[in-house]
Order: sequence, then structure tokens, then C-alpha cells
Amino acid sequence: MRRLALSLLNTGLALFLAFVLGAIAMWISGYDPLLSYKSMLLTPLSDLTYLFSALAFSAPILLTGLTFAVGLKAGLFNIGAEGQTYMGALGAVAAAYLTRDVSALPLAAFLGVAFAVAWSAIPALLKIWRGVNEVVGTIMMNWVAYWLVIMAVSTIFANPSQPEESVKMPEAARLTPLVAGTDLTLAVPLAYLTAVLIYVFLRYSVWGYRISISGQNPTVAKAYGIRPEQAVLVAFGIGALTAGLAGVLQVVARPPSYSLARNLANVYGLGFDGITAAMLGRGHPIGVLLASVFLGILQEGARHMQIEVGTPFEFIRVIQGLLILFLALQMLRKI
Amino acid sequence: MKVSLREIRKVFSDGTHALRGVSLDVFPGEVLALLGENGAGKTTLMKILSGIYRPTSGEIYVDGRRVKPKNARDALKLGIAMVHQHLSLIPGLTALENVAVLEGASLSPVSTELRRRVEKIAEELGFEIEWDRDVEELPLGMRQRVEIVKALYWGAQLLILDEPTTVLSPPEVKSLFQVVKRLKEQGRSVVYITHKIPEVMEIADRVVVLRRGLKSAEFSPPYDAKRLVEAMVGEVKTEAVERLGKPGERPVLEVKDLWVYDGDRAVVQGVDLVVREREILAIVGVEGNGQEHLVETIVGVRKRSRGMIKIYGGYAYIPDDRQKKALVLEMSLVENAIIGKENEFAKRGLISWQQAERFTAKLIEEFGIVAPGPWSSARQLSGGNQQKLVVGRELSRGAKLIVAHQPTRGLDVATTEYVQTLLIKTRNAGVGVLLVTSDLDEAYKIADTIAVMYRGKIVAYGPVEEMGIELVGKKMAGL
Amino acid sequence: FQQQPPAQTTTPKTATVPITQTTKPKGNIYVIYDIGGRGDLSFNDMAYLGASRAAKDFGLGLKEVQSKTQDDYVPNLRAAAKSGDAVIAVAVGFLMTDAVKQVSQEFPNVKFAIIDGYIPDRPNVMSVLFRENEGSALVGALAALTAYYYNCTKVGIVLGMEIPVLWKFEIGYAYGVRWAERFIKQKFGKDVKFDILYVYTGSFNDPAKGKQAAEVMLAQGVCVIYQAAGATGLGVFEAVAEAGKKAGRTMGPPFAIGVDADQDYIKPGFILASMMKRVDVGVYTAAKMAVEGSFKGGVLELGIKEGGISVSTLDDLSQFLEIGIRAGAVKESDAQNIINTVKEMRSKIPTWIWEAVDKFKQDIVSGAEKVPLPTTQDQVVQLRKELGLGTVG
Amino acid sequence: MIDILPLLLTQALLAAVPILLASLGEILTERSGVVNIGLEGIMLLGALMGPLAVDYLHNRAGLHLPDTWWPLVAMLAAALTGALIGLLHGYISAYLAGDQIISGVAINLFAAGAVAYGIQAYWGVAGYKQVPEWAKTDPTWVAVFAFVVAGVMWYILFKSRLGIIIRACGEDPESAFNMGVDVNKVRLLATVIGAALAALAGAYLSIAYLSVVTKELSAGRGFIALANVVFANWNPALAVAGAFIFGFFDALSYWLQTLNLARYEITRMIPYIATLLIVAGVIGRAKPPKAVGKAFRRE
Ligand SMILES: Nc1ncnc2c1ncn2[C@@H]1O[C@H](COP(=O)(O)OP(=O)(O)OP(=O)(O)O)[C@@H](O)[C@H]1O
Ligand SMILES: Nc1ncnc2c1ncn2[C@@H]1O[C@H](COP(=O)(O)OP(=O)(O)OP(=O)(O)O)[C@@H](O)[C@H]1O
Ligand SMILES: [Mg+2]
Ligand SMILES: [Mg+2]
Repeated sequence: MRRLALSLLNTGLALFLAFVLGAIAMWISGYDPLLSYKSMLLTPLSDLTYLFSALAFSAPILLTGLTFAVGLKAGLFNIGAEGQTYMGALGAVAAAYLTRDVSALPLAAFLGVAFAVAWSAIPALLKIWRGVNEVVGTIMMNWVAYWLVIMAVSTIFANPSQPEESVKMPEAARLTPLVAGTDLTLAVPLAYLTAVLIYVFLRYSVWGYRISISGQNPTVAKAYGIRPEQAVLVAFGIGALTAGLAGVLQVVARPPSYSLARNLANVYGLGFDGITAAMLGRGHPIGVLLASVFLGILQEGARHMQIEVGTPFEFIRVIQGLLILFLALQMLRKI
Repeated sequence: MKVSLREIRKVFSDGTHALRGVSLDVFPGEVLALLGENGAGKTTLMKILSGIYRPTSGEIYVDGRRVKPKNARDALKLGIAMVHQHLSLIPGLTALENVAVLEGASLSPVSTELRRRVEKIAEELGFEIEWDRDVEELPLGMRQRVEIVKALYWGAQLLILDEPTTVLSPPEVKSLFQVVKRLKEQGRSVVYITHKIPEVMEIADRVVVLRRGLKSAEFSPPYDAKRLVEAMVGEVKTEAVERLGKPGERPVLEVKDLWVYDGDRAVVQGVDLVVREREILAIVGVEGNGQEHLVETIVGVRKRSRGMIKIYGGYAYIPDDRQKKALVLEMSLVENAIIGKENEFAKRGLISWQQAERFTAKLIEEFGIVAPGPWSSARQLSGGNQQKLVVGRELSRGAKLIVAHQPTRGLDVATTEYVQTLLIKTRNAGVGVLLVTSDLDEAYKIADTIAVMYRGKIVAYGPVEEMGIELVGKKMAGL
Repeated sequence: FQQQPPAQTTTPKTATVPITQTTKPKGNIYVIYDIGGRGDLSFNDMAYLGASRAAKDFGLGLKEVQSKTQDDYVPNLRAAAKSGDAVIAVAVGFLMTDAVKQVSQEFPNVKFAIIDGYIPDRPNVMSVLFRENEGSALVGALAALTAYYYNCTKVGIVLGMEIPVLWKFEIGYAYGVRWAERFIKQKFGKDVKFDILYVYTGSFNDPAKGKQAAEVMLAQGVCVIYQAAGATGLGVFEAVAEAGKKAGRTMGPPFAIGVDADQDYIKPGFILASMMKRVDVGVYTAAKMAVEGSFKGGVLELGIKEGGISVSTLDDLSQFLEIGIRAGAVKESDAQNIINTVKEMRSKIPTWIWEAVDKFKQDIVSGAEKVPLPTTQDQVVQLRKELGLGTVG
Repeated sequence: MIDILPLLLTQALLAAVPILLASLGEILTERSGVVNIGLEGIMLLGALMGPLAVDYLHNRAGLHLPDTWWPLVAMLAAALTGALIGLLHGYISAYLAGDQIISGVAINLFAAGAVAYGIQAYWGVAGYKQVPEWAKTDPTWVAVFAFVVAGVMWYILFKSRLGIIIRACGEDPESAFNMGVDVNKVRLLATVIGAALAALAGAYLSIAYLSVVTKELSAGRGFIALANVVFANWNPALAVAGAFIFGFFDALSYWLQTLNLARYEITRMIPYIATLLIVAGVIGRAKPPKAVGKAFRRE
């Protein structure tokens, strides 16, 4: 309880300082900090369309954040969410290519997750068999996935009538907005539910427990019959599941395109945003959830700040950087 | 050099009162033994003297001059060096580099002069040390020797040895004592921390006993072993438990022609052994003769190269290093208590933490573990209590075989007694125990059968009655 | 800094801060940038240029909104539409096609324009399309003829990621090169066959990649390289200029050819010309129509004929530099130096080449020459074969 | 095909330099026990600050220097920028015992925003800026410098007494502290130098290899460098090999592409697959410094 309070206080302080420094930077550059913050933080909350848009942004970041968080639990620095998200999206596109009715939806979920898990199995197995550090493995696999998926989308899965993107999800297989005129689809509650499930998995399941033991002390794990290699596999697998889901949802549940862009513009960078969310949320699934909502609000707020005040988009990044820097300090821990 | 400690108090950042005002003098050319039960504050006191911890209050004088060592190097400059209980060489560096760390930063390489002098000191002490190997690869005994050489190289006038003999064979102990005596002759002082009364009786010029952070008694020769123990732990209550009955027939562990390699070194070479029901088989030997590999291969942490291992009826495992091999220090007692038996607390794949907590509470109760609560982290326990947690967890596993590797290392007299009693009780209940120890007293006290391990081989094997201590000591030293 | 007045990307501060303007504008032009945003030396920068000019000319405010991901398109457009003060919302980039389709339906009373996207059937959406293939054909001809003049038979093109828009550049360029072969045959009676090397670097933002790709071409004897790779193309310029200087020259050969904006100033003397795609004209036109009430949905197709596509001239360069000077990003003396250098370089290219290119242009305008316009992968593959792209001798 | 070899090797070498410099910096930093995943951001800031400082001194402050000095000034300015960021990261990591990963993520985010905005704010142009001819230098010099740094760092880490101390901080800070090593100071310094090298890697891109600053100039090389550190098993000598191998396959991919043997996406994959195969086949298990990423606080 005390820890939680302290952690909240820390976050509050970090937020405060980051915003103060951000304000100074804006002021020096000739932009009005107060108006900027008002647009950035309040406008997204002032209108349901904007709020839902913010939530829609939080969903994929949350899912990729979970990938990283689960990895951390297992003592892994798994930065493969990026590539696995591409693979998830590719699976969805493959489903759209294969079937043209509602059955594309379950097929998309299946193929997307399967592709992502298969993709994550490569660095996982290389780590287990050949001792390849997961940082190298996942960075390389991310790039290979990048080019592979671009190639697939540019060739077999290209949309003949709109060649800059892949074939579209069949109408019947799309998850359309729950409220018309907004971006809120089933992806959002689904992602949040996943976070809760991951929490339950890590906290209560036997495998979650084994992952934690293996992650903190593989020697102990081994001595008492827990195979750390299995834990690595499971952690990679679960992580790929959420990352793959993120990719699938970006295709089946993100209006208006319901396809994968040839330059991967609707999945690119999600994995790295996820790391930010995971670190902000201190690796705790619920923390990651809150962090991703916050990041979603910032992303939504960025546009209103540009429109209402004319403050450039880059300030959001600067403030995010500062905020995270201050969070790294955990300034109040010593008290 | 005369060193004086005055009214030293230490409160750790977590609120532990380790020392409550201890005063102590160490005179030149003196061997001072420091006794006390686990957690009495011996190590803390000496870490303060050697600059590792800062005292909360109190003063240190060297030859009457007030000093405030900021770190171990400061203390070393004053002539005070400490060889740690949990050895403190830096892994990833060679033995020589570990000595050279103290030379400070410079762009030049380690001087050949240093190497020569280091080798000379080692030679004088009769130490054989592989200077150019990563210390991680050295056996514990050799690491300790490196530490001693390091201390002497840097001109220690006062050498603190914290439980040094836990990792040595009897001949090695003997040579260590020689070293201590030689240092004494040179007019240097030694503070000798231990739990072993016979050692105290042999080499101490004076004994100081600490109890719960206070000096509780001081003795000079001739010593009365019983009074020493009483001063340490209050009154000694020994509930003597005897081994009952002969070992059974049915094996719980069979090992045949086992070979284990570490890199391309054969560290276990064709070991055969059998542990039967109601039998304690003690494998004795100096550490670093392959026991660790043998044990860890039996429990499946390491891979065997050749041979057969059969375990009947499951096993429990008490490793030699509780902090690294038995516990996850950052996790709670509850989480630690169910390692390896998490399935017993799970329904449909989900663990019931309530049930696990009840189980932990029972362990705490049954094994007298002193802990703030079941959800406090394992790190917060003292070493003795950590060990009790491990022993408790393992004994409650209900396995037919217990693999106990140095189960009483670093434990005080009372706790040692307690753990040994538990092992005998379990044995009496029909369980087989594979005890690996470097403490001969322990082996003779509780084992049915003794095997001596030397350079990866079992060089002697027989019922305890037939294995004379002389012979065993010789075999351990490879004679 | 001597030689870099990146005039076309210059941002007068006042334009980004409409709130500081004293008289409140009647409305705003919204520019929704694609991912990558400003500084791409391409449509984002050019769109800005057109929009800021329109804003000034018609007394409007300018609101710029950056897209961080594709998912920002719809919310950005929506926010613009919801503001109620949008005279027009300009979506920059074909990837926004779906987003514009959707939001224009949600807000039928707001006017939209989309650059490079094709939405022919909405009364409130104007699609601005360019026939880059025509301009690319012109610089293709220029490249080949220049190469011929310098006794070289290899030309190249470095592209970004293989997206459909780029096909128009690639194929158009190759068509122009083959046209030049026919021209040479006719004029000099010689049979010349050019090798056309092409490399998709896969990136629009990594100049180092562009440099490596160009170096590989130069090593194989290519002497003119056209780039259609955004910021990656900066590396192409680098490689070409470096190779020229290494050979002890202050001017090409080898030469590079710029794209989208007038890029001749970036490495003056080494950039033969630029294939200008006047996104600014498109944006300006759309804004103008919206202000004047003549706005109607449909397609505004801009090619050479309509002045939306051209090969850069010295006048263009002066104009670009002018803006740079006004914004304080370029020193006047530097600008003059650049113009002089470029002028000198151009004068070294024989007039018959410029005339030939001009004739080619007339033929395209008149319809006598039809530059192929690939829209599908199959067509591209087919055209590559027909035009013999990628043949290495 | 033989005649392409010299150019191919040169290209590989020059492409390897930024990865090498950044990896070397990171190796030093991690050997002392601090991980800095902000390499990408620091590179980017270095790429900006080199040319920016030169522009400021030359055009606004009116400093007169011989032309050959300006590249050096740019390099220094970049290194100084890196050192400052390193100071921040090192201070957070060592003295404040903050979370090193979070701090690194923050640096990357901050740099992405600050560089894009910085170009715009300082020059009034969006996204990219040419570097003047007189501020540019021959990349070969920097390449030579990088190799010298690799050699020196290898000597320092594995042969000198300073190296013993640095490695001690990364393996077992507590013991190192007890040996009189000012662990936090060593870590801070290693982080500062490491970050300065990463910034030089960025400046190499903007003033030597290319002559332009763009808001995304580093284009992922910081992360490749991070992978190269692991590839190299925290050894500067192997880092040279790793960076070169990556650079080689990167350069090779363009050659293959002009032959039109396969779709360009496939040739683009080559460097990554090759690296992975080499790590899996030859390098195997890497052994990181034991205390890397862990804060040290004394009792
Ligand atoms: N770093 C620390 N933080 C908190 N408490 C500590 C720390 N070190 C020691 N203690 C506590 O201080 C007390 C004294 O510990 P110390 O290690 O000095 O005992 P000891 O006499 O050496 O015991 P042993 O015989 O087991 O080595 C114990 O209660 C221990 O738990
Ligand atoms: N950071 C810490 N926080 C809390 N307690 C600590 C910490 N570090 C050490 N301790 C306590 O200090 C004790 C003494 O440290 P030491 O390294 O001497 O352990 P030990 O010898 O295994 O324990 P014991 O003295 O009980 O045998 C540890 O067992 C532990 O209880
Ligand atoms: Mg102790
Ligand atoms: Mg102890």
C-alpha cells in the first residue's frame, strides 16, 4: 500500500516537473504553454469523439507494452513486439486474402497470432539452443519481419484496386465503431481485457509464477524442476500473442482502411511505443494499461495542441521524454 | 598496531539494530577470536572496522589515533584487511587482477613487480594459486587464499578472517593455522570469526563473544568449551536425537559411472554410489573436488556426460548457497516457500495464494523462522533464517531422497544442531539423505556411511564405523 | 552557410502561430501532413508552400497538423472538420484516401482536398493528381542525352520504398531514356542503347542508404542519377557531388536529378535539374477555389500541360531562393552564387539537348507522345521488361 | 566482379563507422555497469549539434578559424553534446540509482522531438539542413579514428589497470567499492565518454559521411549498435568485426540489387539475417557484465 502510494506520488511529481520544463521550453520558443497544455490534456477529455480516439490509440500500445512487460518478468529484454505486430497484421491480411466473408475474422485472429508466435519462436529458440541474446535476436527479426511483410503486402496480398495497401478485410469481418463517427471499436475493450488476463496470468497462474522465478533466478528454477527454457518460451509466446493481437486489431478493428499499408504505416512503431508504455507502467499489466491510456491522451492531445495553439507536434515528444526521464529517477524512493 | 573500537552502534537502513554499542581492543601479535550466534553482529562489526560499513555512532582508533575509514582501501592503508565470509573477489577478473584493483586507475598494465611479489607471498605461505584464471573458475578454497595473499600484499597489519574454515579441508585448515601463527610471529594481529569451538580453543589468544549486538563475555585461555557456547547462545539445550535402526535395503538413489565435464575438464570421473532408505551417506571432501558438480548433476541442474542416475520417489534439495541457489531473494517468503511445488497449490492452473500463505505460516511456526511476516522478502531474513526456510521447504516436500549440500554452512551452533537433528529425524522416518559436507565433525555426527571425494573420484567409501578420521583426513588431502 | 537555401521548406514563424496575428483570419486552411511530415523535400514541404501562400493571399489562417501514424489521419481530419472554421482541409498523401472518404462523408459541409489520392465521386472532395510520369520522362530524356553528350551509356534512378506512386517515376524515367535513344538515332544516326539501373532503397528517410545505392551505380559507370526517394535522395546528391569532386571537377558529370521541389540548389553544379511536382500549385488552386466559391468535387489532374509538372528552370530556382531570403534562411550573396553556378552548369549542356527535351515536352502536351502510366504491379513488371530496366552490361 | 571488391570494402567500412563508434561507446558504458539504450537519440543529437554549433560560431558569433578546423569544432561540439547527455544519464544511473532503461527510452524520445524541432527552430527550415562544404570532412579520417578508438579501448579495458577498475564496477560494484573504487564516479565517466562516442557517430553521419542533417538521420543505427555490443560480447575488437560484417552485407545488398536478382525487400533483409546467422552459428552465448543495468548503493 505504502509502495503504491509512493509510486503514485513519484509519478505525480515526475508529471509535474516534466510539464514545468516542457512549459519553459514552449515559452522560450514562443508558444503559449498554458493554452498548449489545455489543448493537450483537456480537449481530449472534453469531447467523446476525442476521448474515444485517445482510447483507440491506447489499445495497440497496451498490447505491445504487455509483450515487453511479460518479457521483463521472465528476465528478458524482449523488444520483438515491433516485428511480431507486423506478423500479426500480416496474418490478418492473409485471412482477408483467403476468405471473403465473416469467417475472415476468426481466421485473422488465428493466423495473426500464429504468425506472431511463430516469429517470436525464432529468437526464443535461438536463445535456448544457441545462446543468442534476445536483444540481438529480436532486433534482427524485427527488421526481417519489416521487409518480409512489406514484400508480402506489395505482392500477393496487394490490393489490386488500391495498390498502396493490402487487400481489405471483408466488410462482414470488420469490427466497426461501437459509436458511429468515432474510432472506438471492440479493439479497446479487448485490449483492456487482455491486460487484466495477463495480470491474472502473471499473478496467479502456475506458469506466470514459473516465469517470475526463472526470470529472477534461473539457477533456483532449474534446481527445483522449473525449466527456465520453457519459461523463456512461454514468456516469448505470451508476448507474441499480445503483439500479434495488436497487429490483427490494427487491420480488423481500425477504421477506415481495414488493411495493411504497404509502408506498414498503421503498425510501424507500435512495438517501441509499447516499450515506453511498459516502462511508464513499471511492467505491471494494470500500470501498462494506465500508461497506455495516458499516452493515448497525449497522442490525441498533440493534434489539438497543433490546431488550437499552433504548438508543433515535436513538443509532445520532448515532454514525453522529460516525463519518462523523471520517472526513471523515482525521486521519492528514499523517503 | 593496536586497534580499538569504542561504543560502536549500527542501525541498518531497514531499521535492523545490528550493534548496540560494542567496544573492543585488538593488540599487536594477538589472535582474537570473535564468537557469536548467527546475526550477533560479528560480521557487521568487522565490516565497520574494515571500512565497508559506516557506523551509526562510535569511534575507531588505530594506535590511539581516531580514524574513519571510508572504504576497504582506506582501512587497508591503515593496515586493516578483511577476508570475507561470502568471499568478495570480483568475478570476471583474474586472481591477479583482483589483487591489482587496489593499485588504482592507470593506463599502464599490471606491473610484473606486483606479480612477482604476489607469487612470492603465496609461495611463502605454501599456497598454490592459478593467478591468471578468472576467479569465478577457481575453487572456493583457492579464492580464499587469493584474498589472504591480497591482504598481505597490501601490507595488512590486522587481518580479519570471517569464518574462513568453512571451505577448507583439514590439512588446509592446518596450513591456515600455520599462516595465522606466522602472522602472529611477525607481530601482526588476526581477528578470527567462527562458530567452531575447537578452532577457537586451538588458536585464539583471547575470545570475545557477541550476543545480539552487545559484547556478552570475554575469555582467555584455558577455555571451557561449554562456557563459550553458553556465552554465545544462552543455555545449551541439546535434544540429542540418535540414528535409529540400520539403513534399509531399497535404494532411493543410484549413481553409476557418472562423468561430468566442465568445459573440457572432467570434474566428476566415474562416480558410483547408492543411497538407501534410512541412510545418511556423507560425501566429504575439500570443496572444489567435484562435489558441486556431482550434486548439481544429480538434481538435474547440470548435464551429465556419461553414466546413470536413478532417483526413486522424488528428491528434495538443500543447495550449498541459499542465496543464489535456493531462494529468490527479491520475492516473498510465500513465493519462496512453494518453489518446485507450485502445482500443489494450484487449481486449474491458478495458484491459491491464500493456501500458499497458510503453508508458509506453518513453516514459519514449525521451523522457528524469525521473519516480519510471510509476505516480507526473503532478503530481509538473516542467513540462518533463510537456511531454515530452505530446510523447512525441502523437508516438507515428502521426498524419499534429500540431497543436502553443506546444509549447516555458516550457521551458528544452535541452528546447526537444529538442522542436523532434523536430518536425522527424517532419516529415521525412512528417508535417504545424500549429505555433501566439508565439515568432518558433521559427517561423523550424523552419517551412516562416509565417502571421500578427491579430484572427481570417490577415493574411500564405507560405513562410518569403519572409516577412521585419520584415514579420511588423508584421503581428503589426496594422500 | 554557403550553399543551402532550402527555400521551399522555409517556415516563416508567423505562419505557424496564427494566434499571434493581429487581425483574426476569416477561416483557416488545414493541412494534414502525412507521416514523416515536413522536411521530406517532397509533398509535405510543397503542400506547406502552397498553403502558406494561399493563406497569405486570401487572408486566412494556416493550421498544420502532423500525423504520427496512419491512425492519426481520421482523427486529424475530423478535428479539422469539427473546428467549424475550416475553409478547406488538405490531406497530403495518397495514404489518406480512405480517411478522407470517411470523414468527408461524416462532414458533408466541409471541403476537402487530397493530394495524390483518387476520390472521384464526392461533391466535397477534390482529388489533386499529378502525372509524374510525364515529368519523369522529361528528365529521363535529359539524363540520357546528357549522358550521350559525355560518352556514357548508363543512367540510373534511386527510389524510396516501392509504393505505387513511385512506379510513375520509374517507368516514366525509363520511357524518357528510350525516347532519347530514338532521338539520337534520328539526329545522329547512331544506335545507342542505355542501361537503366534502378534501386529501391526501401526508405524515404535514410540519406546514407541513398548514398550507398548511388555509389554502386557510379562504380558501374552510371553518370546521371535521378532520385525519387525523399530525404534518402540527399545521399544520392552527396555521392554524385563527391564523385565529381574526387575527379577534380566543380561541376558534373556525374549528375543527379532532383525531384518534387526545385532541388538544384542542394549541390549546385551537380544537379542537372529537378522534376518539379507542384503540389503547392495543387494546394493553392484548391484553396483558391474554396475561397472563391468555385470549389467542386472531382479530380484535378495536373500534368505538364496544366503547369503542375515541369522541369526546373533558372527562374524556378530564383523564385525558390527568393522565398528563402525573405525568411532569413538564405543570405543574398549565397543565393547569387548558387544561381551563377547553376547557370554555368546549364550553359555547359549543349542547347540541342535542352531543345530536344523541350520538343519532347511539346509532344507530350500535344498528345503525340504518350508516357505510360502504370497502376498495377503487373503493368509495372510488363513495362520494366518492355523498357528494359535494370539491364547491366 | 573482382573489381568491385575495393569499393565494396570501402563502402562496408564507411557504413560500419557509425555503428562501430556507438558500439564502442556502449561497450565502455556497459562494462562499467550502466546500460544506455539512448544511443539512437544521442546519435541524432550529435548529428544535429555538430553542424549547428559550427553554424552558430561561424555565422552568428563570427568566429574566424581556418577551414580545416571547422570539422574538428563540429566533432567537439557533438562530443560535448553527447557528454552532456551522458552526464545526465550517468548521473541518473549512478548517483540517483534511477532506472537505466527508462532513462534511455526517455533520451530517445526527447531527442526525436528536440532534433526535429531544433532544425526548425534554429534554421527556420523543416526537417533537414545542408552542411556547408567547409564544415565537412573526409569520412576516412573518422574511420581511422574509430579504429584507433577500438584499439585503445581494447587495451584500456583488458590490459590496463584502469580497465580492471572499469570492469570491476560492471561485474561487482560492491566489491569494487570496497577496493576503494569510486564506483559511481567510474560509471559516470564511462557513461559520459560512451555517450560522447555515440554522438560522434551521429556527427560522422552529418559532417563526414554525408553533408546533411535530417531529423531521422540515425535511422535505427543506434539500435543496431546496441545489438552489435552483444554480438561483440562486450569486446571492442569483436565490435569492429561485428560493425564491419553488418556494413559489408548492407553494402553488398545494393550491389545485388543492381543485378535485379530478387525483389529489393529480400536484398534488404540480408544484413539482418547474416548477423543473426553469424551470432547463432559462431558467436553463441554472450556473457554480459554481471551488474550491468543495476544501480549500486552502499550500505
Ligand atoms: N546490510 C544489512 N542490512 C540490514 N541488516 C543487516 C545487514 N547486514 C547485517 N544485517 C543484520 O544485522 C545483524 C547482524 O548481522 P551480522 O552479519 O553481523 O551477523 P553475524 O554475527 O556475522 O552472523 P553470522 O554468524 O551468521 O555470520 C543481523 O540481524 C543481520 O540480519
Ligand atoms: N539489503 C539488505 N536489506 C536487508 N537485509 C539485508 C540486506 N543485505 C543483507 N541483509 C541481511 O544481512 C544479513 C547478514 O549479511 P551476511 O552477508 O553476513 O549474511 P549471512 O552471513 O548469510 O547471514 P547470517 O549472519 O545470519 O548468517 C543477511 O543474511 C540479511 O539478513
Ligand atoms: Mg557473519
Ligand atoms: Mg553470516
